[in-house]
Amino acid sequence: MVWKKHDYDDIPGTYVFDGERAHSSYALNKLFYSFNKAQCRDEFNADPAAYCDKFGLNAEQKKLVVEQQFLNILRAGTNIYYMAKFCIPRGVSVQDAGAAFQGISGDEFKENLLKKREGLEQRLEREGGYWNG
Amino acid sequence: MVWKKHDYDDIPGTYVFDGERAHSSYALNKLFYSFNKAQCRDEFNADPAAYCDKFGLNAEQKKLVVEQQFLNILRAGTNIYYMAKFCIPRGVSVQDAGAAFQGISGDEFKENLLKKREGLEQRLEREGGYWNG
Amino acid sequence: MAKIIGGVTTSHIPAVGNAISEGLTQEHYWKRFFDGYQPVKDWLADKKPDVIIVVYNDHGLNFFLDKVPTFAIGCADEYQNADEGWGLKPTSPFAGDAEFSWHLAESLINQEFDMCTCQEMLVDHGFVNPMRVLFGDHEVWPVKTVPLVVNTVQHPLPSAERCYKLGQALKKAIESYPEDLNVVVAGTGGMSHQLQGERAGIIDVDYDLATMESIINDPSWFYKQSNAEIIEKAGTEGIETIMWLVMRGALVDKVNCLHKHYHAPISNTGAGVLLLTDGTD
Amino acid sequence: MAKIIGGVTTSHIPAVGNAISEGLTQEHYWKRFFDGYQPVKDWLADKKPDVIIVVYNDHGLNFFLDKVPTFAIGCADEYQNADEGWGLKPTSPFAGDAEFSWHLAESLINQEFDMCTCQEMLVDHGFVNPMRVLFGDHEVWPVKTVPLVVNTVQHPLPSAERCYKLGQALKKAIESYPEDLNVVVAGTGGMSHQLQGERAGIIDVDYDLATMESIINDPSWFYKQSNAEIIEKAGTEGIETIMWLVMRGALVDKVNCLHKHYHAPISNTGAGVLLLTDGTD
Ligand SMILES: [Fe+3]
Ligand SMILES: [Fe+3]
Repeated sequence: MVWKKHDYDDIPGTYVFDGERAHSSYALNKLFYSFNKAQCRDEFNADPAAYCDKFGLNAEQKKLVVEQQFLNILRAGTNIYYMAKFCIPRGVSVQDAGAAFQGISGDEFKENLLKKREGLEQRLEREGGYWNG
Repeated sequence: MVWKKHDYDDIPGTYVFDGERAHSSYALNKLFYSFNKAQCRDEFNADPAAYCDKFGLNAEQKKLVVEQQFLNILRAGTNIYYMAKFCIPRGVSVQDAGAAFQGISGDEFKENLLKKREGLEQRLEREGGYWNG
Repeated sequence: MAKIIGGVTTSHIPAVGNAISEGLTQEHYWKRFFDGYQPVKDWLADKKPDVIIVVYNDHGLNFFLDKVPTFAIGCADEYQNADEGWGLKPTSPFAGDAEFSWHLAESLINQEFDMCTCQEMLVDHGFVNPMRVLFGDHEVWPVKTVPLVVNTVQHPLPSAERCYKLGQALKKAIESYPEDLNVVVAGTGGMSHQLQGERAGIIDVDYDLATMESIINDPSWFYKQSNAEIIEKAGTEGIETIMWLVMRGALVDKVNCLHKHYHAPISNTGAGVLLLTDGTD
Repeated sequence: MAKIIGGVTTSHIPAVGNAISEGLTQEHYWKRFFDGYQPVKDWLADKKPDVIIVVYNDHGLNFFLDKVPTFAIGCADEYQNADEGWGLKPTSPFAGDAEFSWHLAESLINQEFDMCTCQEMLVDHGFVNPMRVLFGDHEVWPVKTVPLVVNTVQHPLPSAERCYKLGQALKKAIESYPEDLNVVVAGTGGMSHQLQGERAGIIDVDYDLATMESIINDPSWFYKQSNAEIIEKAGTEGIETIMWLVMRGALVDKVNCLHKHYHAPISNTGAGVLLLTDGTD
């Protein structure tokens, strides 16, 4: 029983969805994957706890899902693409989820993204060859 | 629209399950694959024609399945492993299906197989190094 | 014989599809991003390719974690889009070319690429949004398609260099098909972005522009990087950009860049558009 | 470090499982076939390997034709057997070693084998019958398992040589695992048989014995053949024997053959059993 270390383990604030994480969160991801189907979403909404049991979630995982603790669900190792099938229909965007890791709002998160494009047109002008509006 | 020719096309009496065959028999194989589940077997048995429609079989394919024309089902390009899920529970072994291609009985087919081992122990004795009973 | 008439790159993020569906493409936030596609749309409308091979990753629609192929190829006559869990209306289905797909699969497997063949395949936003942004919306799409799926979700992923080599093998596969088909290869996804962790919100314009220049003129700069190095720069989801290398590997060494467009941010990402040909046009 | 203590080959046909379940192993038809396994069973009982990697093909239980990976590897803590459509009672589940499997998957993908990773996987008779014939029946199996699935059903298949190279990469993967594990690799399937077509009923003793000698002493004789050449000799289902090359590639060049057993016919097939080690025992 040896989970291998990886180069990417040392990148701060970054969780790579590898075998170790996928292994621990398999039941959670499987539950979220089922939400591709409307009938599964309805079945979950009718009785979230029972639906968690059906997918074999442990007590801790079940609590996170029933209480919709989106950030902690991500911390439990789930994949963001699978989580999105749970949080987006509940009004929590992927950007909101990303923002939560930094303790800021979704709007602040979006502003930070916009800041990264400041001076983009001038920059591309200097680079040359770019279509530039 | 070009199905590629293959070296194996020239081997007589031999049908390799390649893209061309799999493409034409996809719906048939999918129906047989469903028989892994007991509830699907039951559903088929209750109304074979309706079950064929559910899997999108064309009229010809449907006729073959409803009439249990095992040999023609194989000739229609299905894979023997998928067909086995249909014919074995109906008392037709894979050996019977193989025999049907030659117009002989399953028992004759088995006898032919036994003939191929005649003198096996002596042969292995000559080769040397074999466990030999 | 089939031939590759060009390669394109494009983002495939969900927000692009939403913006099209909601008629927002000329709104301030989106206008520059979408306007930058017009020359590629015009080129495609002019060239009318027979087939587009769309290189993308599935985000949990057709593939779940029970079966994650490194490389998968659609081998069907038709591909359906479907609800990814957000209740969006699927697009009309996409025509495939099963014979061509099977030829590609066989050639790739013979060249020691261990493909997963898919005779039935749901295509998600990673495939659909490139089609919508490159061709506009259609009841009957004006081109046949081959979905080519690269795992960029469940690590270990193929290396950037393996993706480039897949492209090189794909070129041989395409060019050995006896029918006269004009083929475009689209590399989708990226560019820099990270959706989760305290480092969420990465957009690295420098790295993105360097990647675009590399894709045009010197793909080895990009493909010599390890996945950990790319993730460190481009983010955990920015790693998707390795799929551009499949497109690039399928082109000639020296390409002609007909169009180059970069915009950021689109949703969480840097977005790059390239139109590359073999330089004979 | 993990090390490979031996390689075995075995048939995996359904009839073998049926004979065990029905208590027929000492009946005339079966006795010689089963008795020939005893030295391998004794060796395994003595060596008590920690893990067995079972190389087999799925026959339509875990994989359908919508997704056929060339090479797939189980990455789970447990693998369930299930009804294949004949109503047979499944065996008790098999323990996996997810950490070891993920290490193998990563090493193989880094060595440019485009694996499909499977975190949930039903194992069919191709896996179960080798386990039963090598270890006997158990409520709790005495060894952990890694299912390694090779597509031998939906052509195009990997070449025999690609299978051998996979074995060579598997050896490196195993030997780079830091935990002290004793590993056995089992190549299953074959030998000559053809289930359908007017040529059904092939058993080619000459070819089978030549294949066994090749696997022991000169695998290149076998792996230099194209799949069409192997099918011509061994039959459409006899092509399964290419999976033995995965096992063989994982061993040293010069092996010690501790046991060699051939029997025919079993159901439709020639059946070969080998026990190979690295010659230091
Ligand atoms: Fe994406
Ligand atoms: Fe088999």
